[in-house]
Amino acid sequence: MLDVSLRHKFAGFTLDAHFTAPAGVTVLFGRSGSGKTTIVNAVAGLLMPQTGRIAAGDWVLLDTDRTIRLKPHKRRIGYVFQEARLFPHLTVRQNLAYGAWFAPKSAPRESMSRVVEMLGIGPLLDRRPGALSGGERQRVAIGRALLSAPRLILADEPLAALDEARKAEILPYFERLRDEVSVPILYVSHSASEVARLATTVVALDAGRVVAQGPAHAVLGDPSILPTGARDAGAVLTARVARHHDDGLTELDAGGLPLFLPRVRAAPEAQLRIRIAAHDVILSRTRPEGLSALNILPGTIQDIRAGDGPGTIVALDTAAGRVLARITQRSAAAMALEVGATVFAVVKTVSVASGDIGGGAKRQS
Amino acid sequence: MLDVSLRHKFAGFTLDAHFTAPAGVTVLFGRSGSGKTTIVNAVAGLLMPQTGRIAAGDWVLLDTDRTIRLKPHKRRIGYVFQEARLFPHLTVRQNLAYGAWFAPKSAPRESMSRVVEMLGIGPLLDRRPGALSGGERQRVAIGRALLSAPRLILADEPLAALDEARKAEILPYFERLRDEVSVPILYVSHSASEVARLATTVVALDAGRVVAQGPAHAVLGDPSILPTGARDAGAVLTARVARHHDDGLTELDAGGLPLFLPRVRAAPEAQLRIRIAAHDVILSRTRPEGLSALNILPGTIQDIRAGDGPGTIVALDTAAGRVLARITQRSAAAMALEVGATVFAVVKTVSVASGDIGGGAKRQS
Amino acid sequence: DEITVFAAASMTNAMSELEMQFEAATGHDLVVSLAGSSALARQIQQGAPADIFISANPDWMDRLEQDGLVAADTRFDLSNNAIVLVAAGTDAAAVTVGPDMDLAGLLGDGRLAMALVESVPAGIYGKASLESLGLWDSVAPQVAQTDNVRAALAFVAVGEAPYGIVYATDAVAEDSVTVVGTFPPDTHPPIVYPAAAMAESDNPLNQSFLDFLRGAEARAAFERQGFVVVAD
Amino acid sequence: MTDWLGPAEWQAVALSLQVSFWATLASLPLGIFVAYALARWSFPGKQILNGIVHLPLILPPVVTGYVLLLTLGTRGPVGSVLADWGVVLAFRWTGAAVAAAVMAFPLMVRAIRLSIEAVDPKLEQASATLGASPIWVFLTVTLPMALPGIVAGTILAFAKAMGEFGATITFVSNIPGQTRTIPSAIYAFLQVPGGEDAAVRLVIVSVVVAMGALLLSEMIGRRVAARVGGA
Amino acid sequence: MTDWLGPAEWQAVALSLQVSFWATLASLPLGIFVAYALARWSFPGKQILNGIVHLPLILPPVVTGYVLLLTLGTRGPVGSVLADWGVVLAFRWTGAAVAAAVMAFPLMVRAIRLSIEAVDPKLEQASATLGASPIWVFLTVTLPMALPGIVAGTILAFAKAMGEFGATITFVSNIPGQTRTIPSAIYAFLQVPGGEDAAVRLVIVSVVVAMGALLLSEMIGRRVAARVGGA
Ligand SMILES: Nc1ncnc2c1ncn2[C@@H]1O[C@H](COP(=O)(O)OP(=O)(O)OP(=O)(O)O)[C@@H](O)[C@H]1O
Ligand SMILES: Nc1ncnc2c1ncn2[C@@H]1O[C@H](COP(=O)(O)OP(=O)(O)OP(=O)(O)O)[C@@H](O)[C@H]1O
Ligand code: MOO
Ligand SMILES: [Mg+2]
Ligand SMILES: [Mg+2]
Repeated sequence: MLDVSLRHKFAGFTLDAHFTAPAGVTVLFGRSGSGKTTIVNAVAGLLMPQTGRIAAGDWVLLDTDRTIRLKPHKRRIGYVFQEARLFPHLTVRQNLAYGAWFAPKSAPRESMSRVVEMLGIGPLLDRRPGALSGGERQRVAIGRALLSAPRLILADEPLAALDEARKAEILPYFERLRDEVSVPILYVSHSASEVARLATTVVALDAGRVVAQGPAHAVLGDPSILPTGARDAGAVLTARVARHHDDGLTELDAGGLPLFLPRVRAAPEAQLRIRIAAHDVILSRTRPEGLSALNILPGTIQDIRAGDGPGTIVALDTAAGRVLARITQRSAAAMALEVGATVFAVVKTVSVASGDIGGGAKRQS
Repeated sequence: MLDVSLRHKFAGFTLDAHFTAPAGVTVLFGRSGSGKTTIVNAVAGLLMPQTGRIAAGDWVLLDTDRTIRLKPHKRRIGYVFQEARLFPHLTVRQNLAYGAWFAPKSAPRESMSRVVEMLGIGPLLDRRPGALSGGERQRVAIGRALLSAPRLILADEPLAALDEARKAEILPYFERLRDEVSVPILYVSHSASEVARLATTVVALDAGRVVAQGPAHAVLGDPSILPTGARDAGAVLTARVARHHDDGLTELDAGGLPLFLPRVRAAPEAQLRIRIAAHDVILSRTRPEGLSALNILPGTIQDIRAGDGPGTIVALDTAAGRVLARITQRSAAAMALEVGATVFAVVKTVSVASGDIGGGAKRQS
Repeated sequence: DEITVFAAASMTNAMSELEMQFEAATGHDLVVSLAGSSALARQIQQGAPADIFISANPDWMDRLEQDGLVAADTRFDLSNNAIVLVAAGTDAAAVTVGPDMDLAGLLGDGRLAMALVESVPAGIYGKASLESLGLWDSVAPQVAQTDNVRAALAFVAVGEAPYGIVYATDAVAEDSVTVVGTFPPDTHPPIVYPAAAMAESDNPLNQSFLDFLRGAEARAAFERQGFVVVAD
Repeated sequence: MTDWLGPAEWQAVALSLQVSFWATLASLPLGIFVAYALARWSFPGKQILNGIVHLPLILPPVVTGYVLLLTLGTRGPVGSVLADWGVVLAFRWTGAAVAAAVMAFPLMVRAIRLSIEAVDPKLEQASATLGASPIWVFLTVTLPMALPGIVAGTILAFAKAMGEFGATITFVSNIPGQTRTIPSAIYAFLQVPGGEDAAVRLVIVSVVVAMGALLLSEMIGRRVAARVGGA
Repeated sequence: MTDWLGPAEWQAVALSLQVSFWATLASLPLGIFVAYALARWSFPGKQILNGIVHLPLILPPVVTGYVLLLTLGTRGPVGSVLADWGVVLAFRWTGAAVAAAVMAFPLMVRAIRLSIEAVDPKLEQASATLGASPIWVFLTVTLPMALPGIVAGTILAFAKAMGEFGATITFVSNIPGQTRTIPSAIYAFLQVPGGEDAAVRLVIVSVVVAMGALLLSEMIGRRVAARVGGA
């Protein structure tokens, strides 16, 4: 439970942000220049805000009222910077080992070899950062932070420089950190799918102020408060792994409704969080037949909200939870949708992309 | 028409790439560390490859056989670096104006005010780069390159640090450059939607070698050669703007088939390129009724190719062109799909996200 | 045993001959520190471990005496020297040094190279001579002063200055200058190198070294270097 | 004030300022050029150039002065050529300035070179891609970014020039109003018993001047650094 | 070889190396400390410290030597205290080393300070977030990244120490085997007729030694820079 309350004025920008980051991953979400890096720097102790308080329980990192300002090196933070910041005079291996040096002997540690393998940086270990590509640098930076046995991880767009496949490989690691190591993570991202997958809590920022905060499904489910617009709206559901099928699909049980996903590496009975983007949902008045889509969720319309464009967000109450569909106003009219009506949400199995699957709090792997 | 042929050895990496970049945008696409930045640096003249030739017609930038090695400043290249590289001692305004200084007076120029407005950096003009956020820095870097009146633009993941909304604002500018200014653009990207939207040509790289090159629709349509995997497969179609409807939709004519999109800023009769991601397509054996999806394309199955996971890519021949659908093998079996069968592709209007719409070669705006 | 002598740097050659002779004759070690007389005197004031001081400048020896740093009854004037007028080149015409000498005319718009006329002994003596000959005022604006005699000699040797005033001992060894005249000894205070034992030194060798300095061997050595040894 | 220092001393102070100022200013372009060449180029004889630049630092100043006298004196190989062009250094303040410049040169070059080496070549590359020829890259990127070091090096050289004595007096003697700088005057005072007071007064003047220059350079350096910011 | 230089000259060469080596080595830690303080801290009196460090550069060396004589000499306020502890500098090679160190100190500090200022504070921040206390940040990031400048500054100081003369001879005189360094020996030779040849031989020795040191520093600097690469 990290309480953050900050006020800081730059020449042309004022940060005035207050939020609480519970256990798990708190994603700071907001447009370029909205103050995300500034907040993260304040938590790391690299920026001393004019006034503010940052504390996790009785571990007080900063309290300008009581003039407590913990030095950065006493904060035990693993910070993945927006721009790598590798040590140019050290090899990749030495960069990775750097933080472990300073960590208390008793601190729980990641194994170097595991992190190296996960990040795919084995062949780079003896090089120096000068001879790495942009993405390689960022992967090493992630490894360096993870290996410092931190009490808190700060990650400022750690995956922005990576390709989709690499992202898909590294994201689960952050999930594992969240679920197993229980290190709180403050994560800056522009990407709704990253947010949905990782976030326990989302803090949406705009021009230095918190415009929304809450559980991922609440914030992402409300397009009106999403600073990045309706394109990122979607629902986050919790489901239980029912069984794995031989054809590579995993069947989930979402409040009694079956949901099919490409094989998920999770044991039966595990709880998963999945994201269904609003723009991936098709609605039908009747139960559709002969479609390639495997997932059909019946539900009742709770809310219809027209957006600024030609779109409408329709919120359904299904047995699996609240599901959002982004459809055109034309279709809504043609289908005579109204609150209370029963409709079927058609979700393509594969549209529940793996990037949107996250392990729930109790997931075992 | 830029011919690039390069061979260069680093300690642990060999680049051996040959490709031709026709007019328009050529996207270098490939995983982290595959050699994209190395190629771009060679074109810019910052890396002198051991052997190679780079030429656009009789404008020879490099020819190691004839020992021609044009100096970087003679190449008139607008290079947006992977890491901004703004001049820290100059204000944002001075950074932007820097290249114009050196450009021949006769060179066609962008207007500063237009670029500033497009990039949303008006309020930053009198600041220095030290006081900018990561995304702000990258936007200024884009502006600086655009304003240098270049004969060739190199962009190394220019949008990676930007949020979706900002990306959506800046992408059209690159499109406009491609279409109106007819400056050839070599563009490095990890993002399939950026690729689909911008690319005239795609050059797919893996481990320093070109594994595929060709028009965007061909490369992106073939998941087997996509270095980033099937997740990025999709079809790129060309369509004509038919009319704009009052409810905010634009109707396209794609080979006689109507396609509805959220309002596109393009005059009727304009040619558009649109992307339909394979995972956004649902197949149906019968023409579906009562669905919220407005776009239904009848077609004949050309090809069914099982992927490595539980998925299958089904290629349809429709009047609009080749369309790809990524569905589960289970559905394919259940629906008894086979080559030659007639099926209906259901495409959600809004799933053709604006990020996937691109102006065709003759687009007017 | 060992005895430490602080000697004016212009004695360098003479001292190295004396060193060999003394060591050969007595089997003792002679340690010679060579620097400007002013530096040596100040060091002695600050407690330098000098047993004997040989100054090029009587003023500094006077100063040490006032400070009570000179052992009673050990000071004597060691050797003598002359100052000469040198001209650039090997075949310069001799001039008669006297009140009628047209030094300003000889110089033309050239410079007269001298050691610092207010503070370095050779310069002080040279200025005194010129003054007593009544020539000083006519040449003063053309004097180029240096921090030591050798530097003044160098100006003449390279032809930068047509004339210079230096010690006779310096002039003999320089091939590219000609001694064109010698200043009469009565035009300047006697050029002497006072030597004395230091009050704070209790080195038993002091007296024997001072005696050695006065001896025939030392005298011969000084004369070989061009000094004129002061008669007791 | 005028009582405190006699007119001769004031003359020495003014001359020292003049000599140091011109010594520094005139050697700055060459200093920057040499520093750049040593920092960024590789060419045959680079180490020799580097060595020559450093010689005045290594040699006792008297030796340097003597070498200057032999080469730049009116009869010297270089000096005679200069004399034909009407440039006479011997016994002139200009010669004092040359001596001071030569002695201060290694310090200036070292400082400038280090700060040029610290300029990120990636920024120079960016400048080149934007169309700047090497000379423009240098003028618009390298030079302004190395400015703190250039200022530091210049002031250091100025301070050194203010203190230079051995080479100056050996090369151009000690002529009031022409070549009697503060250090020469101090030296003269220190040679005679009782000259300490006058020497101390001149020491104070030169300390005050040099400290002022240092403070100025710190201020300029800080302002430049602030402009460049944490980027 | 032994014929070429007499035993007394060899003694001077050996002594100069010894004096310069220890002068440089012993002042290095303090030099790094002061350079760091000037580069990264702000504290009252910073400009005064900066000024004091630069004094030996500004003052004629004779004055510096005289000040050393007055303070560190056996009768001086500091020297007498040191003498009580059994540390005698006056007229010993240790004193020569102190004089050389004091004269070389500003050069060392300047070079080190510039290279410390060139270390990107963002890397130091990264180090701190990884748990390194300020001293470890310094040891593991600042110091190694500033290494080229530290090497440069050290060699510069060594070269200066090899050439130092005025302060040395004024402070600790010119005693063979104790304080007669190469420059002092050269001085003595230059004071008398016929000493030029021996002086030239010693000049050659000191040039060779200092050039060797410079070359070494260039090589080390280049190797370090290559290691750090274009990052
Ligand atoms: N100077 C160098 N020495 C050795 N290897 C190098 C050097 N520069 C780059 N490489 C290697 O060359 C490969 C290609 O690098 P490049 O920067 O072109 O990759 P990239 O495709 O741009 O990757 P990214 O998307 O991560 O930026 C990488 O494996 C990198 O480690
Ligand atoms: N030192 C500074 N002086 C003045 N303004 C600053 C300074 N540092 C940051 N800013 C401004 O503060 C705002 C927030 O910056 P911050 O780096 O926190 O943004 P961000 O949300 O991380 O953006 P991005 O996604 O682009 O990295 C920006 O508008 C930026 O220009
Ligand atoms: O060294 Mo002296 O004191 O000029 O003869
Ligand atoms: Mg940021
Ligand atoms: Mg790259």
